[in-house]
Amino acid sequence: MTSNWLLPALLVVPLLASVILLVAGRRAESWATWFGVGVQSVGLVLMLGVLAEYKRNMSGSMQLVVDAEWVPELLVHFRLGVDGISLPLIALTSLLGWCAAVYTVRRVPEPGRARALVGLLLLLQVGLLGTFMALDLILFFLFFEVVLAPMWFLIAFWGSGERRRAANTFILYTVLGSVVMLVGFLIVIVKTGSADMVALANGLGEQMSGNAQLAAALLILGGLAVKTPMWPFHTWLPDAHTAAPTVGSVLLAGVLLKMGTYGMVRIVVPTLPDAMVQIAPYLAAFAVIGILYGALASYGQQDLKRVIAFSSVGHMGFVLLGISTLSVVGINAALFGNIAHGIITGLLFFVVGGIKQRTGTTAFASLPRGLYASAPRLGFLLGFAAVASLGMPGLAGFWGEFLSLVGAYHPAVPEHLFYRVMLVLAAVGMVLAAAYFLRVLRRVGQGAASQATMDDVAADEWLSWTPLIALTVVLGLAPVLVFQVTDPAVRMVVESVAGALP
Amino acid sequence: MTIQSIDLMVLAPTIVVALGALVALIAELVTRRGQVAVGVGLVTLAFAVPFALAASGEQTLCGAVDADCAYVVAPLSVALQLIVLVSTAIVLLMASSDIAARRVPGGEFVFLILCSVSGAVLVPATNDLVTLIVALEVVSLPTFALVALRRGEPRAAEAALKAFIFSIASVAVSLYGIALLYGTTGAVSFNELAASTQASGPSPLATAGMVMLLAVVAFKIAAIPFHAWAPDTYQGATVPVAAYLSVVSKAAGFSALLLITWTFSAWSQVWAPVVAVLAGVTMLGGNLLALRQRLAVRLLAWSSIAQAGYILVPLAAVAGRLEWGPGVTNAVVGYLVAYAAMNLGAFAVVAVVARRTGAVDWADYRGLARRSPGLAVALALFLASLAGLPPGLIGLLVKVRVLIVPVGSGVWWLAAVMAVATVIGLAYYLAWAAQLFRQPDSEARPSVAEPETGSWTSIVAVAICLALTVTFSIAPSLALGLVDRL
Amino acid sequence: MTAPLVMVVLPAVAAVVGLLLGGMSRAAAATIAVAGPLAALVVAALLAAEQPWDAPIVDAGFHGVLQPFPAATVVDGLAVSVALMVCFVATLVQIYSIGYMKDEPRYSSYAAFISLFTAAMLAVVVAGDLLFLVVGWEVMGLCSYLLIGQNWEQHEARRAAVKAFLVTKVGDIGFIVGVVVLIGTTGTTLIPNAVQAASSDSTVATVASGLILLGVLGKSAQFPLHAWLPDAMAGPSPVSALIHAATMVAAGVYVVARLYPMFLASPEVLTAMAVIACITMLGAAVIALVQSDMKRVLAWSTVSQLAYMVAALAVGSRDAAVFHLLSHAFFKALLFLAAGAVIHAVGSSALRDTGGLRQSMPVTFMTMSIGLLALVGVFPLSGFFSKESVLVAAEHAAEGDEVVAPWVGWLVLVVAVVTIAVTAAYALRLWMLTWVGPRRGEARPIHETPPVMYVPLVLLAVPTLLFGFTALDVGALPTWIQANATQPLATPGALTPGLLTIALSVTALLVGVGVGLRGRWSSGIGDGRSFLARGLGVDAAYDWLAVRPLLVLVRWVTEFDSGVIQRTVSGVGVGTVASGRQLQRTQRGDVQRYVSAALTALIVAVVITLVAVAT
Amino acid sequence: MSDQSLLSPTGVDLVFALLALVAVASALMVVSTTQIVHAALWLVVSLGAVAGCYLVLTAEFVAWMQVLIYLGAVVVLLMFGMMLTRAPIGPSDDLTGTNRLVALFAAVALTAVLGVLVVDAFGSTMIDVSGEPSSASVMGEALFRHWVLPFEALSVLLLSALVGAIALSKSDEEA
Amino acid sequence: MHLSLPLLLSVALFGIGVYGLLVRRNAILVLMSVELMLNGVNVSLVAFDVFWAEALRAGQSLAIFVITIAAAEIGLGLAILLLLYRMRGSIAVDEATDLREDPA
Repeated sequence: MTSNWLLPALLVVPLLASVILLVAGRRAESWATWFGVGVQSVGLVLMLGVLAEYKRNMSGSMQLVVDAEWVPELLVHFRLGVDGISLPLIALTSLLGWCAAVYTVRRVPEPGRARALVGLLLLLQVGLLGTFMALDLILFFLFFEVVLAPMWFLIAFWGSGERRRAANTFILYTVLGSVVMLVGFLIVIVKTGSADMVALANGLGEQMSGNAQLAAALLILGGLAVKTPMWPFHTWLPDAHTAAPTVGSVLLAGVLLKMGTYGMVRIVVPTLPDAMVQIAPYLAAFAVIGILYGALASYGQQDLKRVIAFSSVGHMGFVLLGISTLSVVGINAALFGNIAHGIITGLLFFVVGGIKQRTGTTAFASLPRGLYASAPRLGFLLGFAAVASLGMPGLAGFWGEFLSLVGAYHPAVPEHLFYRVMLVLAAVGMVLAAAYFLRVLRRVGQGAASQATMDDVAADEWLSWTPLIALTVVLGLAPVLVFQVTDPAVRMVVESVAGALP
Repeated sequence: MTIQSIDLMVLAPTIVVALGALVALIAELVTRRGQVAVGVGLVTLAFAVPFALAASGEQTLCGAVDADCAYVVAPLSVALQLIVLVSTAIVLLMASSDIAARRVPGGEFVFLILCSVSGAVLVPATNDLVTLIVALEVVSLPTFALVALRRGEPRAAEAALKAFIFSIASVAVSLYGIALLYGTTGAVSFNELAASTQASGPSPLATAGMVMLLAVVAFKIAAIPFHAWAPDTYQGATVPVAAYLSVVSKAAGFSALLLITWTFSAWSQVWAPVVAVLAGVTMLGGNLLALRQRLAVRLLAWSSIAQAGYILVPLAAVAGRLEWGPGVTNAVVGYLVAYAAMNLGAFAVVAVVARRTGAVDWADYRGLARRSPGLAVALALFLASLAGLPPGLIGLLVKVRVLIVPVGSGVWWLAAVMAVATVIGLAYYLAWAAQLFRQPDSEARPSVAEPETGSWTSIVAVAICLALTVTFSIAPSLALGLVDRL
Repeated sequence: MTAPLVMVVLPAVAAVVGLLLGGMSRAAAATIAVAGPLAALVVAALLAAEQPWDAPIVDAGFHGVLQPFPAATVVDGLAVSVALMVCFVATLVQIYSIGYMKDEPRYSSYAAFISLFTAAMLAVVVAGDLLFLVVGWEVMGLCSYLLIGQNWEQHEARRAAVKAFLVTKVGDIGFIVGVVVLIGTTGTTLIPNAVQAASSDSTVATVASGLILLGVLGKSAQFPLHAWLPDAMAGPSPVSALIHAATMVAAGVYVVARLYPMFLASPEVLTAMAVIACITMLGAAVIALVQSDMKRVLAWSTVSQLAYMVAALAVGSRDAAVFHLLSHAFFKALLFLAAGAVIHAVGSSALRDTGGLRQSMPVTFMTMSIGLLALVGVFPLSGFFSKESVLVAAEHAAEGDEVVAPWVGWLVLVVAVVTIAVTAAYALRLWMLTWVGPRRGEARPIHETPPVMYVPLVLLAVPTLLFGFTALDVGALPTWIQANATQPLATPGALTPGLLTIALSVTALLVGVGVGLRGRWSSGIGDGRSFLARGLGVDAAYDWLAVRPLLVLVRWVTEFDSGVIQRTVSGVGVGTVASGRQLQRTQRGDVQRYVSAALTALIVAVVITLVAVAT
Repeated sequence: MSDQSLLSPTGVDLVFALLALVAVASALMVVSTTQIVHAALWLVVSLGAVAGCYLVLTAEFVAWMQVLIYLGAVVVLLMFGMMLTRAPIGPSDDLTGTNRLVALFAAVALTAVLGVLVVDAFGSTMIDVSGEPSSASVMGEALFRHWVLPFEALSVLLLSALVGAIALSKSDEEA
Repeated sequence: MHLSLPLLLSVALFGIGVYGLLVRRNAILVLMSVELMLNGVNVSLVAFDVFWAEALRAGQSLAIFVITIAAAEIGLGLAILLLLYRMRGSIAVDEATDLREDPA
């Protein structure tokens, strides 16, 4: 095929751009942000190219595959491809990257240094896109790690509050997770002699013995669980969010967390189905604990960003619940939940960032009341995003959660009764989610305005947020836009599990 | 009395280096210019490289007939020789500035370092315990003089003394080990020893000898608990010498370890657990102690202790279901290659910075990205590589390569320790990297010295390391597959 | 796009436009606001005129859960009749609001939310797909939150809005899980198919309808999830009229009606419904008797009247329930709007501030009187007929003609009749305190409301007066309601009053009026703090059973998170650094100690290796 | 060689044991005396006794090397070192550091472990010391026939030690 | 003669050397102790050489090398400790602790 250059180009363009910024020196400070927008726009165009070349009717199989031997000593191939599971995430990444770039043009967080900021964002983009494209375990791991340093810099240098501590916790915790994951990968590679994710998914992985599968699956899941983050491995997230600059939070919540759940669907479920069937109920239990815990903890937080961070724990709990069902509906729901959470929480963090920029704080104790009055449009967007996040039907947040429940009613694993209990508890979690978001709105949005007026949403903010707002509504009304892409691929994944079921 | 017939071409790298040492010493005496000695040294090393590469397949000093010959080159030894030669060249470039500034006497410096290198080139090709231990001494002894050769640093003598005492103690222990092994097997040549070990299991006395033999290796690679000299000595020595100790001297140590473990591979139940514990303790301890270091060189010292722990891991994994073989050696050599590039790079940057500003403390690196963006970016890359974090891809990949060995052989605890150690390590590398990019202190101390003549050679050293690290990151096979390519 | 969908989309578009163009002129906003529901009304009318319809289900062709937007719709008598009512009331509410919210700065968002609300309700009404139903159901909950909290500067409004949302959400746990069960067991999301499949299996029917009933209790404000509704009076009066008469509370009843075959397959659930309805019916009426606020009287009255509908459903008569739903929608909307007019004029909704307004507000007086008469059930107003139909249904059940046990029928019958007496009493009390007697409260000139407000009252009074007669034509309304139904239910004719029930209700009514006339109501107004006035302590129960335990949980979790999980993680970090510091103490600079340590370790290694190799 | 018990000493054994006793006793004095100069003298005694042992063991060449290099060079060097560092002539109390217990433990443990192992392995092994002593010519042949490489390497070592020592001793004067 | 006799001598010398190495404060005494250790090694080497009596004479050859190494080490060692003496005015090994960890 002639369009195979698209995926490498998606990686190379931001990489080259960040190198250009690196060597450009101080004179780049003035044009760096615009350069960033340009590069991200090119990325978006390339992404559209991928979407155009992508054959929806073949969503179950890898497309636009690139394969070149890279490090034969480690069996590493530079192998990229896209299918129904990864395409939505790649698109989401490109989009959020663009939004962040646009947002950055006029809003470089303290202490400036736009060149470095944009360069890091572009590098981050490389890692994120690469993770979703990689079809080789080691390559996946490498891209997984590429993300860390830029995010660490973002938090440690452009963050606020206890940013260093938060950045260090973030990177050390997640690196611990990814090293654990790596050990799992190495078990798979050693036992099967292959790092090819497609071959592994198509039956090679199943040839491993039961114990090896279980060990590998536990390790890989453990590593991915930190990234997701799954309760009780979530501690790094609230701190990181609280400290991170707006674009950092947006990308962290919007895309970074998805690498964990994506890895589960992409690697663990199809490669290690026997183990996955054994682990699934425990995963479900952790997921539901996460849902309830995230909601309760959110309610108890005294900082807007921490509330949203804990809400992410809850939302990712729904995604995990969907995965743990190992059913077509459940995994589709999980993938949809990934996208929806990315869009909505991205938007939430943008809005909260806007609030922070205007008021200088996100702590309830010092936030002025009455945002609805002082900045009605900003207030509206906060309300909109919160409502979308609490799972309002008709907006994107609903489908992932609801269909996770549907999936949990008929899990592919035999523990039906257990899953139904989990289902009810998860539904309780949905109500709790409403409670803490209403608390936020009541505290921040409503009430007599203690500050007469505030700058309302500016044009550049509208520009960078509108795609997210629009997608929240569009995907809420037509979830099929995602499902038609994910479903065939999910069916392939579930098929590989089917053989492992008792 | 017939003198042993020898194939001098095979021995050429060692001879070239040893002769070069003399030439350098004389050249400095004649010209009274230290830089000339450096030039001679560089030329010597450049000459030695093609000689080293010329050896194809397995060759012995005595012609192919004598398997017990004292000197045998194989691709593995060539790879190790290359590491030594190239690394030394980079060290010389770094030292050139010191010599130009007359901080160290040029002729003696180059002479001593080349003497040491001639030993280091010899070590991987030795074929019996006698030659091995002598060669190791040739590596060590000049380095103590090098450490002490630092004018205007009152602690240099102390630094040298510590290394010296530690060294002779461990050499004595190893010699005793050799004596015991010789006494129990009647052999010193590796082939005979290997045959003897395959024929019978280890007797208690041989077991003791085996473990004691490892002492000198543990000292050379500064594995815990034979490490304690390293931080003190590195700190007291000039930066290039510290770099030499941490890379070339270590490479010699690992060469010896590879030979020993190969020879005694049938007795892996004796040495593998010891090496495994050594590896685990070294990784953890090195990283833990590095956590709170605030002096650049000292931090790098602890870091290189920890790195040595990683390099031990593949050999340690022979404790599990694994035979000694290319799967192990390639991992070790691959890591050594990458380690040489990134560690020398870090030292080179430290050397440049120390020379420009007199900075030794961490705090002095604050805002380096402002003052010298190139250096800062290079150091950040080296640190990332040492930490195993992209963009230091090669550092990450060699760690993966190393980690795969215990995973494959089922030594789980070692894999777990390595995982934890890597995370701890990340903390201090990152913390240092963060310093580089922070805003300079408002009350920044005035730079002590202006750029000096000759400091460009250190910059060249940085550039070479940077180029190597980047190249390896793009084409990791160059490092990981080095042995297979020779 | 099909007609039912258009009906949903039109007000939704009006809402979106209203929100997007938030800064437009008031007139434009009002135009858009009225245009939305009005257009929907036209569509509904056209649809009604088309009867008989082709297919009951307008299907998008997808039945799985991963479909495009699940927009299958039903077109049958039930849907179209309720839709007509909703559009009619919504249009009038929008018109009324133009006057009522004249000084409201956030009028355009207010009107947009009302439009969105209408759209959501219409979605529930025409939904032929469970997912579509869920969407409408939940969006309605959201809109009620937004509208109740319209005056979010006031603490009361904020509290009430959150309470309304959360209490109904609690019910929605059941609703959502019920829908999941329904989808999960039947494998389809199409309502008729799912209902048919579920009703053939009594276990599934019981589980699913029991769970969905929870949602219904929340939305329709039935015991014990009713407490949000009286508080919701913090919203503007037109909102009360819309939410608490025609739409949201009706949605619960409507959904049961929509899924009725499934409920019929589970007598247990019906019995539970009946008991709940009886408790709610009488309890709410009694509470209404002691309220000191005009709107709260009406709110409790709504709770009580909704219980009639639920009771009708419980005793097997969907048609009676729908009949009462429609007639109640008219007269209750009328009452709320009239109350709004009074508040508009008086400036307060407290009964202590009203009295003797008869002369100053003649139109409001007349229309509100008609509404109250209908509420009480005076012949020939619509309330009489619809309430009679409920009694008749209960009588049927008592005779053992329905799926529920006869005692259930008796229970409903007795309680309903008693409630009629109480209803008469509180209605009379409200009427007297508002219109008769001396004027209380601050002296200010009282004027009739402008036409834009009283015309809707008049328009609502018409169906209040006349709608009941549809029941006289034997079978007309039931036939209409059941037209095109996928599963025909009761025999036509059941909605006509019976002799026994007329006798009972008239007696009860007279008793009630008697009590009402003898009461010395004006003395006790204003304390409103008795146990009864506080709604029988349900709020306290919520507080003790749900809110406090939850807050305790929140505290536990928060403390656990910072005290255990976070501390563990940071403890590991601190411990690591500390152990590094401890290890530093081994490095004191004395080379002899260094070598000692190394050699000691070596000896230990030798010994251990010897032991290990030997064994 | 016939296996004989340790407790049935031969004449050679007795000679060797006497020499060994002298060597060990004077070695003990080396590490325990309070006078530095005495230590050097005791070292001479000890090394001389060891040289005697070599002779008993028929290692003639090694014995001569021992005498030449150790007694002739090393001890003299050490004496010079003492002079240059102004070592006190009389007894001094601070020659032994605070590390005594650990040192004692390490030394005793090492000696015990190795001693037990040695006796365990070779307790009843006899060696033949009646043969031709390995004279300079024998050793020279071995060295130059087979050990050329380490021999040459040693020359590098000696040279570097020499140059290093010179460089160190002049290093500060030039600075 | 008994092989164990020279071996025990070797062990004893080595052990005594270790003790001196670890305990002697004066650097010259430390060097002397090292000589004792190396002599211990050499006694073993020579004894084993006699025991095996192989053609290469590896044991005695190594013993000679060890003697040479010892000489070189002493030479350089003295140079270092003289330097130390010039710098610090003392050659007490346990006082040379300027380079150390500083646990704050």
